[in-house]
Amino acid sequence: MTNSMSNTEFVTNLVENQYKVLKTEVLDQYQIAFEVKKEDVHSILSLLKTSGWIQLSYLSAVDWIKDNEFEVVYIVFNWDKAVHIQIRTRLDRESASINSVLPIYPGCKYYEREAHEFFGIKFPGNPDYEKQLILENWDDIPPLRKDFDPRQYSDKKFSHMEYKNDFVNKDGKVSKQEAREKRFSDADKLRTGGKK
Amino acid sequence: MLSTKFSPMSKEEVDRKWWEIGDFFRRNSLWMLMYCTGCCAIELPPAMTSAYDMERLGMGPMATPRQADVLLVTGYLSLKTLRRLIYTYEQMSEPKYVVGFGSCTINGGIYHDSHAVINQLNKYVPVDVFVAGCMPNTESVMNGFIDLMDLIKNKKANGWKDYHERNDWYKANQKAALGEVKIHDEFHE
Amino acid sequence: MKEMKLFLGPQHPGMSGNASVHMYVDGDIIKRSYLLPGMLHRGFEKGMERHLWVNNISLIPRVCVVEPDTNEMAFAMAVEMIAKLEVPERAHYIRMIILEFARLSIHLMSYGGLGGPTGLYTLMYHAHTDRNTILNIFEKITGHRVYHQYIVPGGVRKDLPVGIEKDMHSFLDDLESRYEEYRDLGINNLSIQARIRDTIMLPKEVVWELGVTGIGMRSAVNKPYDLRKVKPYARYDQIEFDVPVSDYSDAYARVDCKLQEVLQSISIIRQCLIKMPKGDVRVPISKGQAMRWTVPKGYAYACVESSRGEFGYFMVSDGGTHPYRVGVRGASYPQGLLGVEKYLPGTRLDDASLWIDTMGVCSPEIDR
Amino acid sequence: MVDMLLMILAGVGVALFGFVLQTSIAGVNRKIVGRIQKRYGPKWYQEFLDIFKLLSKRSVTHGWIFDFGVIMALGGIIGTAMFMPITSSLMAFPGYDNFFIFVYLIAVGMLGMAMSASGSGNPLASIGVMRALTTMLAYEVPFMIVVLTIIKLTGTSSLSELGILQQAGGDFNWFVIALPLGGIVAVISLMGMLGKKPFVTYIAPAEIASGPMVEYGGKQLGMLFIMHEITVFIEVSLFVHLFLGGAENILFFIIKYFAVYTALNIMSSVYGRLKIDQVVLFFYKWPLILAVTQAFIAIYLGWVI
Repeated sequence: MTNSMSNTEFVTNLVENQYKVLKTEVLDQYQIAFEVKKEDVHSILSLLKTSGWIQLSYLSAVDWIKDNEFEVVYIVFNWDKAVHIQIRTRLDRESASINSVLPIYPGCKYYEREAHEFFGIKFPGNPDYEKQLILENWDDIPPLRKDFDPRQYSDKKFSHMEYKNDFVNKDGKVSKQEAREKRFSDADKLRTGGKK
Repeated sequence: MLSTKFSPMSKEEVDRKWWEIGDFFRRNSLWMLMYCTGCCAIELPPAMTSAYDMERLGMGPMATPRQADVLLVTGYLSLKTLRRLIYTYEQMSEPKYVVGFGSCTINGGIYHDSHAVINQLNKYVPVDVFVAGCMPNTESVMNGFIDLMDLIKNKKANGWKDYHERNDWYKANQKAALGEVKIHDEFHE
Repeated sequence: MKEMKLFLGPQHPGMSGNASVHMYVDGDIIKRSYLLPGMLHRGFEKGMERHLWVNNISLIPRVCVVEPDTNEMAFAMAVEMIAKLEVPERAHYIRMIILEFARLSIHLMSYGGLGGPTGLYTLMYHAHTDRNTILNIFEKITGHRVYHQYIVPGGVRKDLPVGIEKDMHSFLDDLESRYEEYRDLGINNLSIQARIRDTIMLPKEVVWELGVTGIGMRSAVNKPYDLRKVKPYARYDQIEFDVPVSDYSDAYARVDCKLQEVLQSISIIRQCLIKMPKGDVRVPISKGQAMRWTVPKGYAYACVESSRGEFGYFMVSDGGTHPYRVGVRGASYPQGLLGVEKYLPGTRLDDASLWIDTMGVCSPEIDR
Repeated sequence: MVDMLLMILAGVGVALFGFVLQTSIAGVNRKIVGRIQKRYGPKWYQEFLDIFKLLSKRSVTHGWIFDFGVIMALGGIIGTAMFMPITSSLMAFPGYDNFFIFVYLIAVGMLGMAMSASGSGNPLASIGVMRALTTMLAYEVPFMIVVLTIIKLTGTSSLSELGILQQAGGDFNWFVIALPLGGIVAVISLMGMLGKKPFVTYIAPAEIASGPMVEYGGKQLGMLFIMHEITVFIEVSLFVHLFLGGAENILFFIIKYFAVYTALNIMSSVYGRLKIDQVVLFFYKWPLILAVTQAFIAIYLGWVI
């Protein structure tokens, strides 16, 4: 246990001594997160790669629509010093673009392509990042953005099954379902303070 | 007492008799095309292997669409798959049947509000039998096949005829959902 | 001769799952190849943002069809990490039993799947017969055959039924007694060895470049890089087991490691059944309605060792009733997409489906 | 003239007999293999159902070569089967049951199939045909050497005479025992001929989606199935007549036929499929060496058991 604690300390020292870190979070003994500036991402990642974090586990993005920002997340892993490191950086939502990490981690090729497809973040340096990978003939905004509503899109494009109302309300009482829905909407109103 | 006198049958009657004989063979030898469009395909191996042994009923897997009789649509269909599914369906030689597995082919199931998954399969290709469930367990899969055999016996499995008669309707639905049915080759063009 | 374009999939007997390998072949040799994913895209990550935390439990097993339990485990671990839930001791052991049974089931399935590309259907039938027994055990424990929704944040859904240990022991004894028979039928069979020896290599130098994990990596680098050892979750640190490794990463080495892992899993389940304490199996996740359960703000990346490698969930919560963002790291993402593109060229047409099978490429987790 | 007609009729009868026999035995074999695979297996007449079902379906065409090739294949094979003796005395064309007739005529059927498959325009079909022809080249050479050894030893190439010669020597005086190395080669080659694993590279469903048959469906596939059954009948009968001492009566023929086919099927059910280059290398290595050794031993040293 002491050994792995020193692992996270080792990482913290390694990164914080050389770069300005906006925020450090130690999630548990096997995981640590750094929030850094966009300019530092590549040099931190190459530093980590030379210190043994040779595997890029995951690369994706989060859409913080209220801050009008995208957050790009790189997760790297070292098999000898078992620590997952999250490197997070924020990009402007309107002109989201960050240089590809392809020269450092060749495995990022398809992760970046997917991030472009689902968020619209540009990755200059990755040769094929603009091609579609998962979707085909997509005709709307990138689907994982928060302002995209899949229900609306689905209603527009695909017909839904229509069920017939083949029952009658005999004694004229309010049906249980309607009552329940009313109760739910009342509860929602209470919870959100009448908004939406 | 049956009359032994020869009475010529009309052409329709002869056709009907031949069709009935054909139906007997068709329902006892259903070759499936397993297109693993979704997760329900995982319950097919138990149905094929020793637990339920589908081959008792004369069913077996086939390699290509041309050789097969039954198209098994095993689960949800994303738009990308639907394009390929229509190609596959149209390649099969008639009479052909379609079995839709899982709730996803009936009304979208758990993915009813997804941006990538269609909701109703029978708008795009005619479906003869639906097997409900998420996922349907092996007993219901086998039951679905037996239902299909009954339908063939009662001449009710007419999806492929419907596809001829209402081809415009199906094509219009396909176009509305897909935009374009043709598949463009991503790595070639 | 001119290059010819061939497709392996999406509808193809050699392709396990709904994906397509586009191959440009010259004679029998593959010159270039690409994987076309996306046929199974359901918008999972979007769908999870639209479901409540509790509702997501029923959605996540469907990410990877063949091995749903690792999904549940990774999801539960990520939520527990953010919400700081303490899982009861007994639940840890039950989780390990479920996970190891899932590993047995998928290893049997993929070992039987070796019979598909090589034409040895007898192996396939035998392996699926045993897998069906595992599914029956699952049905007894969880009520479902394939999607169990059993491992939930805070523990497991309910305790093991009474007397299930007997079923488990009888199955494990049966499988262990026929282990040698499986080897003789499969990888000791000369005609199978001719297909999988010295072919479809994943060179040692490039494993890190791809990011391949799991058996594909361990069979190349000869080190026990298993998340269960390196970064123990549940109670894997209190169980004794070996991690089979190899330094010659041909298809044979991969299948061999897979079979040895079957023995290890059997031993892990037996140890769990002995060491399992009595007690609760779940902590209540919320006071009051579970539907209104909110998870505090935070980020987490939780990963478990699936049969194909590191399977991870990246999760962001903004303190609401829904997850803010869930990202899924499919375990076979690297070997499926990059591996097919870089290391399949040069092999023969016959090897393509063996790559898909021995590397364990699982298309639903690539597409999501 | 009437004689000729009757003989042709008898020949068609032989082909029909072969079809019915082989199809039933194939059905029984599917059950046997099913038991090996821990399942119940289909009905014994399932193969008939399959074939008639295919004939009852509608089919698409890919040009006239595609259709003509199928008919040529079926006609060629029926033509070949007409010459096949059932027992050593029962045959449609007495005196025309020379071994080389079968070698030549069977090529017509194979050629028709190759032509038709290439005519479908599917690249997988062309690969399948190429593989089938390569495999044929591989297994024919050792098999021919063994058969030529027998012909050299006995001085006749007529199947019925070969059968009578073996029966004359007493019980179990069969060439498969008299020439043990040659017998092994013949069994291996027969596996290649029948398209049994591990040599079935050309119908590999997981690689090239059933190869030559990839574009066939409905009636054409049904005809190819009939053709396949009759081809198997010809090849197994050749083996029975050449190596297993022919047959005194029709019952012996059926028993020997069943034994050979079932044994091969059981063997092949525990093998995987080799790659095409491995198949060719294999046949040019061990069976060829064994066949040449056998020829040398039998002809120059005169050691025949």
